[in-house]
Amino acid sequence: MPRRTMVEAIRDALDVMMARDPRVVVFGEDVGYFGGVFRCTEGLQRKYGASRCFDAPISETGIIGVAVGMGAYGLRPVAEIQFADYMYPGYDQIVSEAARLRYRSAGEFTAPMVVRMPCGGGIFGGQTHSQSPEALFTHVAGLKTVIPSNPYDAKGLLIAAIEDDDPVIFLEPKRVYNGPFNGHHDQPIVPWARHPLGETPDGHYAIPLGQAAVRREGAAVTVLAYGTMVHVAEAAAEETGVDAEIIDLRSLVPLDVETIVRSVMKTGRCVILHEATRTSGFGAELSAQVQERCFHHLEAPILRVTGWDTPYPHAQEWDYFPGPDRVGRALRAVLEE
Amino acid sequence: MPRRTMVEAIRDALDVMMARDPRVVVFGEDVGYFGGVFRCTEGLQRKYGASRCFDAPISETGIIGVAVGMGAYGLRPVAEIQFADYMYPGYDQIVSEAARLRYRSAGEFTAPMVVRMPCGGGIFGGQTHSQSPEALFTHVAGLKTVIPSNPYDAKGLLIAAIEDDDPVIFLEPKRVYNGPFNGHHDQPIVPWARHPLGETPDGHYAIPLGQAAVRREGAAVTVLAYGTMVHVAEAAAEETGVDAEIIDLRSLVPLDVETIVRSVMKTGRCVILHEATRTSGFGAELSAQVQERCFHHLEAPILRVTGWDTPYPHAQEWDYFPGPDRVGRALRAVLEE
Amino acid sequence: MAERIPLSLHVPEPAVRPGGRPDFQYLSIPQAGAVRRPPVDVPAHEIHDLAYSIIRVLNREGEAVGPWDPGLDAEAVKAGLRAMLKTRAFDARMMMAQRQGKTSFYMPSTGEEAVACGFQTALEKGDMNFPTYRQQGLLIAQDWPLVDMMCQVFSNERDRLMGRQLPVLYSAKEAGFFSVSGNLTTQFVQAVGWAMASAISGDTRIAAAWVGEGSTAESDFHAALVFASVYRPPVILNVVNNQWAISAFQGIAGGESATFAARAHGYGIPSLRVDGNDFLAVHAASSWAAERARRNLGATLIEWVTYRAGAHSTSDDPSRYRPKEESDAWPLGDPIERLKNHLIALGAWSEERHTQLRAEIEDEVLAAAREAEGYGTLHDGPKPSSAAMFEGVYKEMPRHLREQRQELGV
Amino acid sequence: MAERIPLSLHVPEPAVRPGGRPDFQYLSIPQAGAVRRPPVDVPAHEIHDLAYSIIRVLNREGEAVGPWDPGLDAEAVKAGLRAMLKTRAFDARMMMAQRQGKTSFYMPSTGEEAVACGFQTALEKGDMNFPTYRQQGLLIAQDWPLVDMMCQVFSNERDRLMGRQLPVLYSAKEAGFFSVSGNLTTQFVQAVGWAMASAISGDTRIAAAWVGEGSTAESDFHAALVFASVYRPPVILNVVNNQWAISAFQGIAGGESATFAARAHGYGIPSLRVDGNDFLAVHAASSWAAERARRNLGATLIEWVTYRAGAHSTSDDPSRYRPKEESDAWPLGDPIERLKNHLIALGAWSEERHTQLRAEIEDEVLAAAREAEGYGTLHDGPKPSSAAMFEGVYKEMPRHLREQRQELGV
Ligand SMILES: Cc1ncc(C[n+]2csc(CCOP(=O)(O)OP(=O)(O)O)c2C)c(N)n1
Ligand SMILES: Cc1ncc(C[n+]2csc(CCOP(=O)(O)OP(=O)(O)O)c2C)c(N)n1
Ligand SMILES: [Mg+2]
Ligand SMILES: [Mg+2]
Repeated sequence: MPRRTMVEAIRDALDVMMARDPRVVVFGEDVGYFGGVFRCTEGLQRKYGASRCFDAPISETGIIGVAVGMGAYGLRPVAEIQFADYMYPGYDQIVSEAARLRYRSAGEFTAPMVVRMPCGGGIFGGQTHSQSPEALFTHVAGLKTVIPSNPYDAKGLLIAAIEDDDPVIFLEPKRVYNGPFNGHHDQPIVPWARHPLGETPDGHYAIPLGQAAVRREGAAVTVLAYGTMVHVAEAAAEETGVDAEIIDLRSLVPLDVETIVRSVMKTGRCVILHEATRTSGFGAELSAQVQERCFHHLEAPILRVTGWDTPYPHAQEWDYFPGPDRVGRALRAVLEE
Repeated sequence: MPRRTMVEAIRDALDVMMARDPRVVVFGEDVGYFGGVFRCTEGLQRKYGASRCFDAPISETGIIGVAVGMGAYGLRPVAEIQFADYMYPGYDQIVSEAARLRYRSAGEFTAPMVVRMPCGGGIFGGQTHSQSPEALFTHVAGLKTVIPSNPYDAKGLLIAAIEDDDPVIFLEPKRVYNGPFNGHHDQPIVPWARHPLGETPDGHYAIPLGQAAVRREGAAVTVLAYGTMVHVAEAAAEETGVDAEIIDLRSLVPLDVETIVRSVMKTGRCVILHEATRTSGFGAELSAQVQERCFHHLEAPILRVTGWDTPYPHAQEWDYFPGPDRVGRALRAVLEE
Repeated sequence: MAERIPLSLHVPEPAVRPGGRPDFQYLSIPQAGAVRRPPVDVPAHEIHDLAYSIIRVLNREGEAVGPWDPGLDAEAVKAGLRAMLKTRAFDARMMMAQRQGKTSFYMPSTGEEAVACGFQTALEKGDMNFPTYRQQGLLIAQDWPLVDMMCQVFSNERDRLMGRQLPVLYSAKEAGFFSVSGNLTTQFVQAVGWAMASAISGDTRIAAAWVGEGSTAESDFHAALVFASVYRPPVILNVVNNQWAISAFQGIAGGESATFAARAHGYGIPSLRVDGNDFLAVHAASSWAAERARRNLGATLIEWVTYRAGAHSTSDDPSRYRPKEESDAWPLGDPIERLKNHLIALGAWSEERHTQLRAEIEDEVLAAAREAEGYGTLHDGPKPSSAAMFEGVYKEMPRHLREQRQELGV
Repeated sequence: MAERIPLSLHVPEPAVRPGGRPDFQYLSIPQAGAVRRPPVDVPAHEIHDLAYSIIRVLNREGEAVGPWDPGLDAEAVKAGLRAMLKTRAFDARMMMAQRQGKTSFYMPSTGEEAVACGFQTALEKGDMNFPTYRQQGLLIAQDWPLVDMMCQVFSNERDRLMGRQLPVLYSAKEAGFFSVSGNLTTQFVQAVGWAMASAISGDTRIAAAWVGEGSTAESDFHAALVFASVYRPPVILNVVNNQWAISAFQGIAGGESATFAARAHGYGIPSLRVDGNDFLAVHAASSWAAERARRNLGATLIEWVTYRAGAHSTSDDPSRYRPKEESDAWPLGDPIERLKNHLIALGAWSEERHTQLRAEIEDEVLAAAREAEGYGTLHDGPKPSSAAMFEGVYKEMPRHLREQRQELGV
């Protein structure tokens, strides 16, 4: 089966969908001729023409706003926000418009659209190229929020997102674009070409939104993770020898509560990981739900290992990033209870 | 002691601070000559002149953006966003700028400013005059988020917010502007003039940010609430006869963890209330922290009573609003565990 | 270094406040017929002057004059008159209904009826308006059922929006009327996106964006102009300058310094400034812009100069911030009166027929209101279901909403 | 209904792409000295033509000509030349340092040095710039210590920003240099706010806002113009049109349809369009705008026409989207060469002295780099403390951050 990096997998998903469905249009800053600063749209303008893949002015509100209009018309816009850190000027159009259009018009108008945005840290990008704003989307009724951790999922989830009739926020953990970074920044990363999840079938396949994947079975503790943190969790489990069950959520809304609950019922312990700032991060919601649903099965407090409640610093990248050591400590801590 | 409505208390706080500190300037949509759509700034332009209290163009990003510049200059801007539902176009300036200016400039530049915004439901305002976006602020490092539930606190907290050297989001639950609405929409509300917390001393007083208030002592269950929901909690406790300890958080960041933990250690049970949508609401953070800090004292799952994960509807206002019946059911439910 | 004079802040103030004498000197009004009519393919920079004048057709005698006279026949004029009268009567009835507690909120378009009613005549089936809350005239001019609109205002069981939306935030796809948002100006750039989609699809349909002059200050106004300037999609960008944005006069949006029509120039977009109380001018300018759009010549911005004669909404009391007499002193007059006089001047109308038409329309509106009230009002009678609150957040209801619906027990 | 022709989307494309021959025909360049110089209190609408021309002082012979000739003496010109040379040398050294792994990222201003270096000469102590990442010249022109800037670029132990910020996002309050944001255009409206604060306070200081032409599409550009139009604060609104925004040519920001200087017209703000590679023109236009601001006449927008000769940043490879030769073909030339020729024409300079000055400056920059590297580079040597990561989020560290610091154990 062909091996792809996550960038290639995303590009392939766009290619497949543009070929299948003339309603799919792709645009954003630098995405046209140049193919995007992360090269995710390379070649698409040449293949499908400038009116289906084009550069947008540097206006995130404009990009999302016109996507809403296009969706209402009947197209399937896929907009790229160059970094998730830059989505804020478009946040009103996401929250007040895309998310509520179906509801407020009782289904007369809808906003089937995908907003792709590279997110997360680990690239020395400083406070404006490292953010993980997923919780700002999960709080908003009407949005779906998806975040793949590998090329196979990236392609299948992106195709599902484009086919979805609701607006989908599609977060791309850029640190794993080229390989499954596990937080050991001093070690070379394995490229996706040598990782089983780099295998991505050609053509069309979709991974339904709302289904988590169990990346590693275990009996001692459930680890809830997504994006880059899935790989960090795997490293931490391996290095500590803790018999952790690692769940890659893949979709935050809708959330695969069944898989989570089944696992925590089994392990009685839960550690939640994310890169975003802790306070009001998505980990809080996961923690709240796990204790609501599994209270009588819990044998230790649910722990969160997250980014600190500071802006993402530049020089202190590895003090900020919740790497395998911090995760490992948490795994041990919940077992000691 | 003089009695004031919450509107009057807020106006008085602004008046006191404008008189004491020439750096305080007040502006926003309709706040100048007219005195604000909720009348919170009435008379201030006449008293302090148009260059200290003025109308702003309808641009929330402009309002927050110029406030950041004014703060950096050395003024103490107090900006009004007409409804919290309309803050989204200014969200980038809040999150990316006001919240991070001190940090990123290592203290060379700061954004001492207050952004006031009426929030919450209960007024048949539909989806764009009823929102409670507090969690979108609490997730952001560098912001303080405050929400009073009564005139006394509103004045004292607003003065503290204006004196604070960091940016403060000051949420005003508009449903209690004129009286302590407890969710019984079919009953007349007591005006603040007949409520002890309508008593607001003249002149200057400040309530430190980060201190919760225990509104009702109790031994059976801890209720965490803020804004309008404090009054709903009181009604529910009274009507169910549950011996609830009701904590009015007043400030969400910084959070008075001590008071919360002390109470839950005592009661072993906790119910969390807010009007905002449930998923990733501030209740999730409270729930996560309570279980992290009080795990071994908890005798029942922590419950959340919140707005539903839908846009705020118009006709179904009272199905949406988490009123005393729903709160009462939760109080009973945690006791039955 | 030279001694410096202290700086000071300019804070715009309207010419008068309550108690003062209405003063519209800031508005310079050319004679009807005085402004030239360029061909629709004129380059933007050749018509900059049109952003600083006012296109007018109806003169004081009620005659249609000058190059913008669309030459409408009496039947078309009558249809316009009827639409405006109906809009006014509808507004009056709904204002009253709100005062009677039948709904929570209402927003009239009184004094501005010619803008929406006239504009709609330039559109075709399939075109899409992205309106604000003050373009009910677009629906009424198409004879959209009043009962349907009223059921939305009353949030009753027949409300097609299932009680979810604030009154007046209609949605009527079939009528080319996009779901109105409570957030200002978001629709302006969405209209540009819709028009881009039409162009991408090789379609022939055009879009119309709407915004109030106060709301031009919002970000999405700029985004719309930037995208319209870059991609030249088939869209008409309407700015309704009714002089007021709640309590703020147009100077607070920058109207002291330049016209809103002139905003287009920096983007290379042609613009017109038009007497919005002159039904014929509205029809003519709209048709000009629509023709540009249909011929793939791109966007046109139109500033409609009008006056918000009523309150901003039922929550507003304009006498607190402007003289009560201002409305009567508005120099462009009342759009209904002016069109009536034109029809009389054409010899096709009389005061008697006018009175009769008004009565007919009032009856029609009253009957519609009675019918709509029969389906319930906000606090009385049949209601949209509670379960409807959980539906339509997504196409399919996800688990967490099913659980929440169960929790509510509906 | 007439048969309709299918619509189509216009997607702007630059005249050439890699492999093609550079083509700047879209830029019409007047003779140096050809544009009039109005008094500073001219009303905005009387100088609309200045937004469509280009103010230039230096002619092909290196002479300063026309009404905008600021008549700078040789010493002032030399200071400007030195500042530009130093900026260029600084950029070259930091680009190299990044390639050597001493930092993560760098952004040069090569080819645009005259804009920032020339502009700074119009400011006074206490005035405040709100720059982008490409105005390092504002600091260097003030002889701000290169070591200090480099320590920021290296995120080392002497980095005044404690390692928190991406390289080049300097902050230097003392030098009137506002903390640079990684989020585009936010500073543009903040500058307006700062200027409003100065006016509210009866101060005499003025602000300068900076933005790239690509970033004018952002919301805060509009917000800045609206607020500047309404309150008339003392601010200069600089748009640096270096033709490119990463891979997007200026047409993607609307530059095909009108000039960026013209954007000001719709807001009633006077604007100038200026040869940004002509140090004398930069000085003259900046001084004109600063004078307006200081005399409480309000804002001025200036479009600086220049060219981004280098890569967008160390992450960029411009040969993928534009011809390599484009930079040399840029019709407004190189700002350093042009000012050097002027100084030679003045009889105050020679090629030899120039070569010598360059060598001196390169030594100075190299010495600074050595010193800065001694304080550490991103991955090597002394670093800002880990604890610094938790400080300064708030004025006082709240409990939850104290707990988190303990959790990290620092
Ligand atoms: C984003 C946003 N900010 C503020 C408001 C509150 N608001 C509603 S209408 C209005 C005034 C709009 O004035 P204008 O654009 O002139 O339209 P008009 O009401 O005159 O038709 C304001 C400030 C809002 N609805 N949305
Ligand atoms: C809000 C936001 N969106 C996108 C970016 C990514 N970005 C950084 S620089 C840049 C191009 C800016 O071009 P221009 O304004 O012309 O300035 P120049 O780089 O040419 O000086 C982009 C898109 C950003 N930093 N912030
Ligand atoms: Mg208006
Ligand atoms: Mg540029």
